[in-house]
Amino acid sequence: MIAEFETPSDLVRAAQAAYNDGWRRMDCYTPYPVEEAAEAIGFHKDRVSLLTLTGGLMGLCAMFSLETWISTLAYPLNIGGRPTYSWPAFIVPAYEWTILFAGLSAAFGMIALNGLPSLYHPLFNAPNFRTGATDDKFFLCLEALDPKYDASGTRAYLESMGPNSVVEVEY
Amino acid sequence: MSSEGGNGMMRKNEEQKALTLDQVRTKLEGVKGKRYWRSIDELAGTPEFEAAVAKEFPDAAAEWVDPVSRRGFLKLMSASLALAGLAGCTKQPDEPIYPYVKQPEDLVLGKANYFATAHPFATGGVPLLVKSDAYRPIKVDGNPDHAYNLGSSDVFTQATLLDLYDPDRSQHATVRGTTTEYVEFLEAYRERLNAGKANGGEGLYFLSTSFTSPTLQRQWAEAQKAYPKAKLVQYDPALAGTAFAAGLNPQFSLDKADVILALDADFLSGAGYPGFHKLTREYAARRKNPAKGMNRLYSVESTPSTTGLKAEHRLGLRASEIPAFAAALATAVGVPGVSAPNYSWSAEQTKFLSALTKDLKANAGKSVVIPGIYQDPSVAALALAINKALGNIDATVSLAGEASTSGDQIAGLKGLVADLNAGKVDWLVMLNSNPVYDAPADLDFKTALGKAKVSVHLGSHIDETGAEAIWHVPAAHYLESWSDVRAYDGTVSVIQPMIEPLYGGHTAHDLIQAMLDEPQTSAYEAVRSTWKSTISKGSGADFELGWRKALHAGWIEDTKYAASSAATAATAIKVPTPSSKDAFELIFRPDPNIYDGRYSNVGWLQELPKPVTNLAWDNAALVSGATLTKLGVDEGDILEITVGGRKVKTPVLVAPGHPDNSATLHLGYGREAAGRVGSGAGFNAYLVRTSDAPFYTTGTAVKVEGKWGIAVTKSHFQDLRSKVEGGDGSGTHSLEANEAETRGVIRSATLEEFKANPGFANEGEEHPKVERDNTLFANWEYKDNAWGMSIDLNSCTGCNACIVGCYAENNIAVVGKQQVRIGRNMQWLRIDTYFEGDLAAPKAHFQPMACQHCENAPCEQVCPVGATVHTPEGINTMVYNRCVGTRYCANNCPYKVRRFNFLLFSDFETESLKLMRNPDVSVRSRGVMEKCSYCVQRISEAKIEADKENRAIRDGEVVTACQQACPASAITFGNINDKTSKVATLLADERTYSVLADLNTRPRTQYTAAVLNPNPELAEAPVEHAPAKG
Amino acid sequence: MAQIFDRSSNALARMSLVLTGLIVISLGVTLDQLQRSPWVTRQGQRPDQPVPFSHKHHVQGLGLQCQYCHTSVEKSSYAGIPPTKTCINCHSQIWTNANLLEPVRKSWATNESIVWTKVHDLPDYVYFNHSIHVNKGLGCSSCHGRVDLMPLMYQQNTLQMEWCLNCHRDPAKNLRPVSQAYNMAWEGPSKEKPVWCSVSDEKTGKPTAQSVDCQTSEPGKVEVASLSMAGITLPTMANYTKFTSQRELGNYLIDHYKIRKPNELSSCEVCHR
Amino acid sequence: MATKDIKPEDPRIDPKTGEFRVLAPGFTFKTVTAKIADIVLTPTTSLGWFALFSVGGAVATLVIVAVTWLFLKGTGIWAVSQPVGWGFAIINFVWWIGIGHAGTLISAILLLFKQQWRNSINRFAEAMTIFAVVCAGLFPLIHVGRPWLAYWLFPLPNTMNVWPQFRSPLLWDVFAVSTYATISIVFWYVGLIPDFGTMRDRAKTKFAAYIYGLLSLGWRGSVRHWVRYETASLLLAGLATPLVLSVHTVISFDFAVAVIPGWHTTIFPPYFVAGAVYSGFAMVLTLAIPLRKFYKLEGLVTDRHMDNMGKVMLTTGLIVAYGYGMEVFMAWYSASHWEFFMMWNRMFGPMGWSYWMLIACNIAIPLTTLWVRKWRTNMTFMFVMSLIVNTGMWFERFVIVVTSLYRDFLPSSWGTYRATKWDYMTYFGTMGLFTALFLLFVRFLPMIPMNEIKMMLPSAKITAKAKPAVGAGD
Repeated sequence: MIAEFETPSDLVRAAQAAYNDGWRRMDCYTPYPVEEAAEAIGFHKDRVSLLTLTGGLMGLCAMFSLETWISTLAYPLNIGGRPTYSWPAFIVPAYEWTILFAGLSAAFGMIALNGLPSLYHPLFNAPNFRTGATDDKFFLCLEALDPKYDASGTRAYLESMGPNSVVEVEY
Repeated sequence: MSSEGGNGMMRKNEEQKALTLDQVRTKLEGVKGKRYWRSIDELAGTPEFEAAVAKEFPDAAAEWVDPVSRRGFLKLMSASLALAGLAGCTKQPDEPIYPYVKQPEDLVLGKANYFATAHPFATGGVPLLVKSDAYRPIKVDGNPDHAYNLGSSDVFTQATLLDLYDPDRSQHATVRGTTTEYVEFLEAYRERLNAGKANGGEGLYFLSTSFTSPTLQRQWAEAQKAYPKAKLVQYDPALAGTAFAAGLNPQFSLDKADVILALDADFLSGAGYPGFHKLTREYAARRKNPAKGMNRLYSVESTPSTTGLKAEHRLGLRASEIPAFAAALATAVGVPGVSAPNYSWSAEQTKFLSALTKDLKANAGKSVVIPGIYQDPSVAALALAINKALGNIDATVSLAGEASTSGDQIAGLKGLVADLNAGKVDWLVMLNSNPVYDAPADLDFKTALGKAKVSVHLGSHIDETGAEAIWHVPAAHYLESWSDVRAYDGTVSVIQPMIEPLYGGHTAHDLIQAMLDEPQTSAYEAVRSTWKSTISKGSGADFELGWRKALHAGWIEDTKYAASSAATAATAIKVPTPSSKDAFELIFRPDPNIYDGRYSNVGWLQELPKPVTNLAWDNAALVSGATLTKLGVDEGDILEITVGGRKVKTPVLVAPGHPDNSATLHLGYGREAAGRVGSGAGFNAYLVRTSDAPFYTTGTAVKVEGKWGIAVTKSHFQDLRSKVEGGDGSGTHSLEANEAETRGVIRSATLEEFKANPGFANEGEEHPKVERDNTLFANWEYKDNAWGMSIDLNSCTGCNACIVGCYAENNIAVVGKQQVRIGRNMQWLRIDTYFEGDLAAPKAHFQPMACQHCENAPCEQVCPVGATVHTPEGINTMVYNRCVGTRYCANNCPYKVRRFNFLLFSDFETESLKLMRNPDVSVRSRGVMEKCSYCVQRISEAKIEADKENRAIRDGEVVTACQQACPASAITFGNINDKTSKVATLLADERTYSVLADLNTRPRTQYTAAVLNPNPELAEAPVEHAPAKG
Repeated sequence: MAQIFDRSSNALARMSLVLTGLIVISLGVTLDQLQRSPWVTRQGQRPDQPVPFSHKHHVQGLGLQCQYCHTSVEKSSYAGIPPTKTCINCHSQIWTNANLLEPVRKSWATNESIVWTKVHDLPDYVYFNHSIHVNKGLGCSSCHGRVDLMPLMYQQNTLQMEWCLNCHRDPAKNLRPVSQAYNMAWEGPSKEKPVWCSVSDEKTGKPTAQSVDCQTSEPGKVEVASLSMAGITLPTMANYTKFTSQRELGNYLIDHYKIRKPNELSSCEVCHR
Repeated sequence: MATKDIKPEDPRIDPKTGEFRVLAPGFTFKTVTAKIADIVLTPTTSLGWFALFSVGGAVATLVIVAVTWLFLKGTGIWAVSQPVGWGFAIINFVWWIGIGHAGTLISAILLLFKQQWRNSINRFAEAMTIFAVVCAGLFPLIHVGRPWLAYWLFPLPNTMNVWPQFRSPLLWDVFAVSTYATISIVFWYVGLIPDFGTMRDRAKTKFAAYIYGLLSLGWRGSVRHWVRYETASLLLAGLATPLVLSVHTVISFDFAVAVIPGWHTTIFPPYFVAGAVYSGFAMVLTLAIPLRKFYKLEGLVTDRHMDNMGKVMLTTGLIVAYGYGMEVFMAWYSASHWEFFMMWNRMFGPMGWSYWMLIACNIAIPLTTLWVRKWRTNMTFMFVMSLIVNTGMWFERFVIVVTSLYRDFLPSSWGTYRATKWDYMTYFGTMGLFTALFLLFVRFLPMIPMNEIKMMLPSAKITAKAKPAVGAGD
């Protein structure tokens, strides 16, 4: 069951209210990030940063140990009289790989945690969703899985929040 | 699998060496591809074709015209295919093995043999020891046991190897241009000879280069008996008209000489001067340890030469002034009956003369005056007289016995031409000579030749003469045939063939022998019979034994000239008066690289930067800066030089120290039928050279339109910087030299300075001594061997022998003029020449510069794939097959000694060149960096032998190619960890310094600073010369 | 507006992402394996030869020594391919008209080489020297395998750089007494088959092989056996050391053959110039 | 900065701040979407686009011809020689990479600094980065002597048991540039995902919807997603910032680590980075000015942007100028003969002209004029200026590479450098390639991030109680 709102403010208030009324299986859909809405439905922390950190560390260790192994163990050579373990020179590639791995884990982590790709989604069945959600409309969705859900009651409940429209979506 | 496909071919050779020579020969003839290239080459040679190309691709045209890169250009498709293959990492093709059918007993495949022989050069034989790999000569070097050259050699000798394998050598006898067989010719020849028996050989003429072979002389003498009326004319363009050719051949020994005067004698720069190897060695020997005193060299010369530039005191005079100067000197030292033409000498010249006279007198008996062979005969006579007056005869000069007496060659040639024009010449047989190209212009030999009923040309190439002659017979190279020759001191060396004639060539011996009773006698038999008596006599020696001994040793005992001080009768010496001061003089000299033109088609020599000028691939009118200004031209402009109505167009180039108002023209260029390399290079100076003035004359020079793209391998600018900018403000010095001195690249002192301060070479902040412990990280330890090299700048005379030796040893590619012009020449070793002081009267420093094998090598650190690394023995080794070609190492090399294969420079097609290559060295392909390796292949060989015998490598067991060739033994190589080794002691010397020491690269190659021994009287600053633009 | 994709597409999309990853990885692995495969290295391939020469027959069957044909193996970088004469020495007597030997007779008659195809073909920029290997205690079979069991010659090992380095970095695992170099069946010492070595006067300038004496039978055993009947036991010769493992023997030979250190042996210029 | 030179009633001025507006008034969510998305979604392509594209494509073919010839013959077709082993290839490489930097700087650094104005230009700035890196990346690959072995620069297991040599700055480049390329693309794509969603939903044809749908990975704007998305892009920005600084630093190491006078100097890293940004912003202007003209985007890419970019150029230009000054000063102050001669030779040697060219284009002209605000907001002026600076920065690299090499330690081995037609073909070819790629981007992707613009609209403000939804923004 989704309700379409005109402005972000309306959405945020509606969401806040619903959350306070004990709804949990709910979500908001907006054309651009609206942090307030996220807070309103009680979504705060995400694990992307953690993933990134681990990724970065992996990159660092991987490259630095590779370099050390190659120049001291795999084929130690006298390069212009330099020591085989020339750590200052090894810093640069290690540094680059730290960033590479971190960056990739950030991006793919985000995508994975968001459960993307999900090319098909029930919401797209809603007649007004795709015209608005990525353009200029703001949606609040109360899901049928929520214990408080019942078709007529929920509709009435949403109506009460002054949306442009309320639509029930086939799951 | 790799782009060293080139060396794929190398490898194949290692098996193909097992090919019988017949097979090799058929290969050489048969190869379709080869014919194809030849024809393309011929086509591409024609002007129409070049014009067409020029229209098509304006800037590629140069490439087409340039013979070497033309080859590369044509190979494009094959190259690209190869590339595709490589990119796809396709597998190597199956390689065939050709084992012998019957393998010679003494042959161990993969191990080289060494044979003694000699190089019969016009100015005397050079005893050789030739390295032969499965009976293919692959390296020519001096005979280390021979007293004359002790293993040293020179550019010509080294290059004869490529001359042997020159793909453009004529491969068939021809008659009127159509291919025929040698026997055909022999038939006709015999017929003529038999016919001639009756009239004593009337109308039978021979024209040859000087007979250096005693056997040939004997054969001719006998032939003359059979055919009294047959005529022999000997003509060597570079020697005709010299006192040397006339038979005057005094022997100088410089080891006892404290004062040396060179009267236009360039005895330090190459085999062009008789006795070069010995003279240079003895000269250098007296300069190796200044503490023990050293000799002093004065030079009076008409064109700047390494001799003059090495000299403590040099006086540049126009060629015609030198006889007068010599006469003045003679009178000054008190030679009786010399009438010096009165001439107004400048203050500087007078000063020089008086100081010189004093010094010579002071060192009577310990001095020597060496006359230039390209001077008026009077100079030689005067020099002899002066030496006699100084009591140098038998001390530093000995008058040798029978020297090569080919009489007055020019008169002979004139006579021949007269007879030709008079129609007296029935048969003219030309032996190894090319008169159509190199005869004096006034004789117009070409037309005269047409008047001979039958003309025969025996030559290695179908050259200008070969094309004109009716018969052409391919000549055998000296490495292909039996003969003999006298060295400078008269010692006879037997010339033995290293390989069967590649193209079935024949020698003068065969043609002369054909006139005798047993015409079939081979050169081998002829040589044996010549020396039978000599070898057999004495302690009843068995001939066969003695003969084998002679072949093995490389010379025949007791054949030295008997020193006969039977002095020449003191005939009144006629001294020509100098030409008027404002007359423009032209000096003709054989080229330092290709001599009289006989080596035009040898790529190594064409690409070799000439001493002093560093000019490659061309000759030029060499003038002084002042003359350049006077003529109103710039370097590279074109002059039209006129001598008595004959004209030639020449590029201009400044030779620092050249006398004003005169120009030097080197002979040997402007060949039309030299081959793919030599044809079309430079201009032909013979066109303005006449029989009456073979070595200098007067003429005029005017600027004409256009530019002549000359390839000079080293930049030379005048230092026009003010003092503030870091210059010296004089405006007359060389920018490079001034920089080189400020940067401590070149360090030198006078004997006094040295005595006062022996450590002069390692002082001041620009010249720090290497502080081994002054380092951020631990020094790398070199435990077993640590290879190092010491180069004595006091000994090096810049004669270039080392460079050509390096070419041969390391399979270095020839890149062609266009590439040299944009700085892509591939020599691993170069001789840096810095002109110190006023460019009008400079002193020069010659610095051989190759990879320095720095212990802290900047190149290695920046190679992303580790293609250049240090070995445990401290060699900076270059792994060609690992190189991807980023060129970062070359950029980061402070010495700029790395060479990159920008294009496919190595020739992977030409069959004959494959036979020449050193099988122990990869032939580098396109896109690979290369550089001096300290001849690592020789080190590895020595190591393996030593390890097999379970011993350390002995000092002197490893000799680098450059060291081997050097006549001055300026280069020493060895293990610096072995404190007793020669190199270690030299590197410990106080005078030893490393170039760019302040970069802390720690070179393994270090230099011994030069010490000069000037005459105090002349020491102070020389007279100012008119500033000139350079 | 309707759906663009149907329900299945989600699963498909994720699957394809995973698959791409897998494909990339497996591609890498395949390539890595390919470069070591016989297809590249030519291991085990038997090229067509003018004469189907059997080393098995000549070595195992007739007991010919390796050097009988490969004459220069101890002297030169190049082991040497026998000239036709070597074949004719015997085959002028036996099998004088076997069809198989026609090429040999032809070569002998026409003085044209028999053109063999190279089996062990190193890249052209590699400079390998047989003599030093043979002289320092590396046996033929270590590189060429059991040639005496090869009816037709083929390449046993990869001959790739990593293979060379494998030994140059640790020669001990392949060294054997020089006297055993041509022993195709040599397996190295073991508990069952120990090896006894002794060093005689080691002075430089003398081939190392001569200063080390190794044997596979216990020195002096004979006497000991014969005398022990009389109840007397003699100590075995003191200066002989007994080796029961390749490692021990290898290290011992490294010392006495003066084998260079691994860093020297794996230095580039050793093989590339 | 004072605004007195512009009348306050000027519509471009935001009365509150007295600054130029970041966005022109009168935009709503809908109009933003329409404005940007429709540029792409219009079925008809303008003739101008085709004209330009075909020109770009034509020029790009030069690269193909030149590189084919190069692979057939070898690097010898270029002017590289002894002693100048590096030429156009490396010069262009550094130049292109430098240009790329502005993109990342705008999208990453300015994001971290919460510079909202960057939102309108970051998308195509990033696109510019990627295409610049593509052009740059071409050069190191083709400039090696044996390109078919270039893969040896990567640490791949092989049968030779040999590995890359990690002390070489060239190898550092490999990692720096490859990382830079990857991260830029990822960052760029992540930024595009929501807009792909929008495009999908506005697409007029099924096919377009399908493609954009795939690319959007089914984005539906859930606020949960948005939160993660925000974190991710913030992190990426945070990573891209040190990355972009490191990349040109590493590239400057190619020179700084070498011993050659004129290369061997510690000032290179900062001066290279500054130079990179300098040229980068110049290139952004070169692109932005025509774009906003053709596509009437003055409302979204306002004079504020021009003004700010002008300021950034001024700043970085001054840093670069300081760098040049420092080089000269050190040449004198270090009392090192090498440095002194190198500087003298750079200025008055045979190739001095190139040095004065760079001084003129990078310092004399821009740093005197960019102070004037009126000129900073004059499009023709800025466009010309951007071209001048790009030329100047190219010459900077020319001076560094060539004039340091052609006369180094040993006077005997001095040489010179004269570019061949193949050098020029390759260089201009990459420009064509760049243009072509960029035009494709403009045609098929939203060149301005809609979601980020929407965030900036006044109507995006969350207010306590409901407000009648009227045209926001004025």
